[in-house]
Amino acid sequence: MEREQNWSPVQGGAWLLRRALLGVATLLMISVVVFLGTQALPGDPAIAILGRDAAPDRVELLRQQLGLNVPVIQQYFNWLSGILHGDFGRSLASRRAVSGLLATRGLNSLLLVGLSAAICIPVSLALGGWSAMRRDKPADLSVWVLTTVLTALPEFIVGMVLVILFATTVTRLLPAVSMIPEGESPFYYASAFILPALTLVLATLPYLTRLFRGSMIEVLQADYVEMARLKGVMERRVVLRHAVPNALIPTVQGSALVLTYMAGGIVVVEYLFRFPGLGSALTDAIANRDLPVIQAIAVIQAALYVVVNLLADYLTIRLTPRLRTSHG
Amino acid sequence: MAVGTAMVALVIGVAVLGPMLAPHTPTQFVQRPYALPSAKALLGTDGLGRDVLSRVLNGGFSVLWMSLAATAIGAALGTTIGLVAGYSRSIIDDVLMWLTDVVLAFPQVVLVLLFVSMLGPQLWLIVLVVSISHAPRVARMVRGVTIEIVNQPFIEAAETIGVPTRDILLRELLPNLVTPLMVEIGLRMTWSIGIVAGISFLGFGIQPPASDWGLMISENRDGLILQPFGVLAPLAMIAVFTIGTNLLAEAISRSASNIGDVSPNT
Amino acid sequence: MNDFRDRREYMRELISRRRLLVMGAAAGVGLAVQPNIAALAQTPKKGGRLRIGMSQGGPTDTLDAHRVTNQADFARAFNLYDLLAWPNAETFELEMRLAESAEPNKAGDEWTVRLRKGVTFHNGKSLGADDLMFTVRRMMDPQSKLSAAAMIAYVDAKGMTKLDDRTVRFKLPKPNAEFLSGFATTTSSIVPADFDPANPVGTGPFKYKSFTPGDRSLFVANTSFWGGGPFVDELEIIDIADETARVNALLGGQVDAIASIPYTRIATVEGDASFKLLRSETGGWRPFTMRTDAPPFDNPKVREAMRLVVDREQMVEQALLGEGRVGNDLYNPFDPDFAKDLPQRKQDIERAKALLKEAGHDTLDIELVTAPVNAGVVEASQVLVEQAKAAGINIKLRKLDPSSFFGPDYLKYTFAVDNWSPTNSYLVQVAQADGPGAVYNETHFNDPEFNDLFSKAQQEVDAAKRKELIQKMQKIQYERGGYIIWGFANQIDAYSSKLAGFRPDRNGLPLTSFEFERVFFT
Amino acid sequence: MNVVEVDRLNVEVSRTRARVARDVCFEIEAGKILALVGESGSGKTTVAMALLGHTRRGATITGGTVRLAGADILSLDRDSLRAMRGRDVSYIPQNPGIALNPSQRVGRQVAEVLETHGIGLPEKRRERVAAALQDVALPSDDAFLNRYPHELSGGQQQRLMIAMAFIAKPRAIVLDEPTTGLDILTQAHVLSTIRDMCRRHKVCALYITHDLAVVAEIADSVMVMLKGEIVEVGDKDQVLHRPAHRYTRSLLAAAPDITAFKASKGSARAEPLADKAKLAVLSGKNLSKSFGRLQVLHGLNFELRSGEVLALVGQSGSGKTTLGRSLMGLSGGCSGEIRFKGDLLPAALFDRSNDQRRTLQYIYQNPHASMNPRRTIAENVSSPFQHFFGMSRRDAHRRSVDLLAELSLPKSIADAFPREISGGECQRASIARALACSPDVIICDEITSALDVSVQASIIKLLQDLSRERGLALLFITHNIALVASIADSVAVMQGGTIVDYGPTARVLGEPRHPYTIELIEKTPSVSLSRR
Repeated sequence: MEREQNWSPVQGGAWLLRRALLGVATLLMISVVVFLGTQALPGDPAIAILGRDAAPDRVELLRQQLGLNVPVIQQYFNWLSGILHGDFGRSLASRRAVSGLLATRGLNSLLLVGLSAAICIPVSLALGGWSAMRRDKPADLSVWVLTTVLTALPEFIVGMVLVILFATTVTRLLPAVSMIPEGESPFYYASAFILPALTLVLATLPYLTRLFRGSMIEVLQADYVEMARLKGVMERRVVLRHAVPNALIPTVQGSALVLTYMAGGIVVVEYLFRFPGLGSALTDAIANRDLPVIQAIAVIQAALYVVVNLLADYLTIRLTPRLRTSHG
Repeated sequence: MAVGTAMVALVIGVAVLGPMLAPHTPTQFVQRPYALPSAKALLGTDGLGRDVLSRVLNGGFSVLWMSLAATAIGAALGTTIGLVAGYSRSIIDDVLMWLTDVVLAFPQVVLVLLFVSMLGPQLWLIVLVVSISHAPRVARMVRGVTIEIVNQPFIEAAETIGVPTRDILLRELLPNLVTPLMVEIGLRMTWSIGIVAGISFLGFGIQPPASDWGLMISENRDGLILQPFGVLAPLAMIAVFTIGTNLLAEAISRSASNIGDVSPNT
Repeated sequence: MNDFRDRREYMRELISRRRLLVMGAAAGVGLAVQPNIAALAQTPKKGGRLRIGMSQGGPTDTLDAHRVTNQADFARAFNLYDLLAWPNAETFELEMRLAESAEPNKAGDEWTVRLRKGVTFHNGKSLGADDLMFTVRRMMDPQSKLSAAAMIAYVDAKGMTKLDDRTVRFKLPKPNAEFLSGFATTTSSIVPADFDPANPVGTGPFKYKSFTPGDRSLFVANTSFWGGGPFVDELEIIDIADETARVNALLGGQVDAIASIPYTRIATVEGDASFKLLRSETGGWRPFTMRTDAPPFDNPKVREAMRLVVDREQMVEQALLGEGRVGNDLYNPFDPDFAKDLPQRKQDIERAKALLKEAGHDTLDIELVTAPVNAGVVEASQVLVEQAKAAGINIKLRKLDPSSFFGPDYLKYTFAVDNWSPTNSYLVQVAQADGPGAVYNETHFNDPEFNDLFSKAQQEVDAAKRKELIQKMQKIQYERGGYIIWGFANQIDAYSSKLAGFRPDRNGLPLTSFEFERVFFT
Repeated sequence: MNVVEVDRLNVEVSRTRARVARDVCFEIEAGKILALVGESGSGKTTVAMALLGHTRRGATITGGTVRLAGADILSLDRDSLRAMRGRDVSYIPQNPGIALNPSQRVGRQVAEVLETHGIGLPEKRRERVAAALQDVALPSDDAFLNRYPHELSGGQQQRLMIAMAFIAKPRAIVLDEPTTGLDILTQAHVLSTIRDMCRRHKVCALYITHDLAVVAEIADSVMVMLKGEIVEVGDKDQVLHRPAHRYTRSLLAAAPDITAFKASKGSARAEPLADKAKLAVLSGKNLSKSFGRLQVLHGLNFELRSGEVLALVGQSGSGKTTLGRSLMGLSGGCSGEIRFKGDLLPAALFDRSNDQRRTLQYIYQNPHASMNPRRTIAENVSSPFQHFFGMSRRDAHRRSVDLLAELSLPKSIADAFPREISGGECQRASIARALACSPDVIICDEITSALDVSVQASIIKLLQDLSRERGLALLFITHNIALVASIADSVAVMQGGTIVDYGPTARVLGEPRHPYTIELIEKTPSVSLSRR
């Protein structure tokens, strides 16, 4: 995992608004990049749908239906306005509406990432905090060893090992393949989430654990923590009331990073478990050269990045009185 | 520090000298596929009956040069962007950071996958895309540290005597970035290895019959239970290298904080 | 990402299909065999949901009987619908299913098909001549450009006459000895006259309940199935294109049977009493293709040198993990007319070197285009690279993913791989692969003597004489053809030991050609 | 009666076993304030912390006893020690800005002391907090209690710490340089609050400081510490006016004193200003500057002649540093006329020629930060030689080594990195770097405020010599009016972006006219004044 981004505290509310506008600008830029990038690909979508030997008149008709006969800029705006109305076009492979195709998969992925984050963040905080408070002691060292080893293992290895341990060779407690029928509530298939989520958690845990450990160590050395101790405050309270709230602040940005990392991590993890989500949809779409699906997923992931970061900024401001109430 | 250096040196040694030490060529068929370790093949054979040991000894160079190249290019690019953005204190900073945001919005794996699927599994392309995906991350770190340093009076002192901008960037700022940059490069390096190996794993990287650690893991994963060394041996090399670079990066940042240098908050 | 497809099916979407083949007149083959459920070793038990982990499959999945393209599609179509005939799993000879009989006239240009009596569709309607005629028209509709049309291109949709409720007479533009072979394909299921793919009604052993492309389908038992069975109550076919995931799903008990287990996992499953392997020897072949009209392979000596470079035993051993049989550069080993007497070609590096020298090459640098179009193909390519080194031939691999491989450059590669499912007739195979006008003539083989023999064989009614001609053709292929057919791969599937009813199958399709009506829980 | 009794206290750094406190003994009576004086690194904070039974990470108490109201603190178990802290002995830190939890409201932080020790009924605590705040003259309304630390000024933060320290009515208080970093006026206020609170609540206090003038202001008795040892203890008057130890005497000699100008009154130092005929090296006319809508400089005028030292005195926020930076052309410069030897200087730095840049040099408050940490001292000093005089790297290096030697820096310093040398040495090196430019004017921005008293004195001496020997004009920016007396020829007092008082030092300090100047002088603590 990577390090915390540098956080430059600027005035709270106005700054947040500026970030939100920037986020929109970023999204627009991303949509341009995605659109032009996929435009640059060789091949004609109409021919891709109808096949190489399709009658020219039918190709022409489809080109008209797909809006391919207007200038590229016009196409871009049509596409963009489609997205804004929730219409991502039609899949070249399955000829279904992309939005419908990705709706349940998006929900599955969202649940997967949400579940992973819901496990990863508290566990990281507990491990990191525990480790920080026992700095340089055996407990700290063992956490260090664990996180270092986990960092060194690519997530596909972690996933493979989990499958062997829990789904096939050693025990058969959990499903090795995440089979969630489309249209059925993923909540009935909770077991299908466990191994993919665990893989994502193990992939991101080291980063967040270390981040929070570092943050806690820094805070535990802060003057106000020493001051609290010198006031006679109980150690438990020193940690929970004085250290943790301040140590959490960089962790918010770190968690955002973890979330956006998971958004990429699902590509490998979903592939590994055949989990019906956006990640496996992306690998499928790439194999099928299914442009509208690729475009849609790229835009959705970018949007997620923007939203998560915005949320993190908002939370950071909420958690940092200096940013929240700066008026002097 | 010593342990980290030793681990990294070991893996680089294997990658560079390995081909000379290998008992077989990496593509020679030694035994039946997935034979367990024996005198003929010390680590057993892979899914095609080739000697795992020889393939491991031969398979490091590609991972290493690709990761190194990607990291180096990414770090150079990112450092340039970060320095200019951090030092400019103007709209250039905003624009550059915004552009990095656009790149950051694509998860690294997705970015590489998109490009490779469009343009085919060219090694230079993978190196380039990985480095491009590193650049904004390095740039943000460099920018942050640069802003911290720029606010220190010694930069202003140089400005007041009229040192040209280029010299301020290269001679005043850059030396102070060395430590955090080393740490960052260490981290980026482990990322590069992960991505390069991952891309090979997904089948877009080094192509068979070449030996490559990532590819080996992918090729032999079906035989993991039959003949675990086909996966474990290359995995161990990657893991040792990753842990080694991590340890080195950590040692560097620790020594930096000991001497009161500007140190990134790892 | 090993989403390889049956190459022919894939090609149907990509390449213009003209007529497939027109056969000379021939007598009707013995076609009287019927599927025999009673031959089962065990008394079947009823009930349960059969869950199948299918290979291939993806967002392009369809239930349209005539648009199916991948194995998951085939599995669904074979169980919703039925065919006029299909090759017997063991004998590999055509066996009647919905057809009761198919008789040609003397000239072989008029065929009378009589449908089985008492077969009903899922909606209760009985199968009749109108349905057959509708099916043929639908398959051949020029508007929908179906791949199925090519397989029965020898049929004239306007030349059908309804003789009675169960009988249709086909007037063919040209004589054809193997009328039914075009109907014994994955894309020629018989549908009712009012067929609507959105509500897929057929005569198959299972009835439609639900379906999500790229994910799964759920069918229920058709209690009025004509052929005996099915025994299970429900059939769930789940797409798990990734082979590792598929095996894991079986091992983890998430599915009861899977199609195509990778060779590398065979040992894992074999060692476990909870699972069984279904090992079918097939005529499926995964050749290297050399373009006979482009250097360096335009010189037959170079082609022969290449064939001599291959150590076939080693290739079967290393690339297929021994799961196959050595090939002799000829296809259709199960054909009664197969040239068994030709000596088995063996590796002979010295001779290969000498041939290369004669052809003016001291060394040879060539590129082999490979793709994971089926299990063992990329592996075999790697083995070839290694084996060729000994003869001073330096092969560089260019690995593509299957969809790129079957892209616009397909059939243009100088040196490449391919994947062929077996056909049950040598001449049909020639017409597709290296005969005159063959659509997939990847080797660009165009030998006047061979072509001449081919047209003679097509017209030859006498089986013995035809055999002679065919063996001559095979000798030509053996001596100067463009294929390196180094082996035939086994089709290996795996299933839970709780299941019974599967049997080895020569058709090259997984899971006994998806014959799930025979399968039951023990 | 002694509330605090410390006997043969020894503290070591755990890793190196170096002693940071050696056999320290002292006692404090109820209601009395004992000042502990020493320079940085003398171990005074370590001793103070021991009163709370606390050591910083990496240090251990290896011997001695600390008694507080009879209880042996060092032998207490963790819980009793914790129960005692904040209730019987409390602590006021040097920098309240970082000692207050940034994410907790200030009211809660004060109330926490009561909650922790279970003092008073929960519903009465709010009242008690309010009373405590009133005690230190802070507002006690809800709005104030609900503020976060960053919303308070430095003085308010420190008074809040005082309120927090006194709220549990402790027997003893430890104050660690509580007024460092505060303005003189704020310092005066805080000092009087502390003095008043100690007397009123009969609390004994250990007051740690490096500033003898503050000692004179607040303490009853004084204890001087050097390298971990107490070198002198005694009654305030005795120690300040009849010091027994050499070190105490040197400290006293080095301490700047606002009354010192009287000694130099009528000397040559006051003369140049009268010499109107002499052309000003640097002059400013109607200088104004705004940051956005906020105007920080309001039409300032001044003149600086060669060899003159002009002191710019003011509290933080008075605009003195802004003026200095504007003269350098930094942050875009300012409006109005800046003339150098009669020629107009462009306002912004990048519009100035190399020669114009050379003649004006700036020295920063924090010597370490103004040196590139990645280059040796000689490299840092040599860059002007290379840049302005086109010297080769080798020549520049030789000249820097010479220059450093001229400023009486040891030879070894040339090849050392900034972090390896002391603040005083580093500040000398920055002076050397400025001198390397052969400037006519040097602007010194609070250049001694980060240094110990004795080092400060030596730097001041050096500047005086340079000014006299080289005819350098100095603009000496400081918040410490006491320092002005010993160095400046003339003084400009700044308040709110304007110069409110400007004239020869003797006149401004001796006969202050502006009420602000008068207040400033009155509130500045002084060792010699305490004699009266």
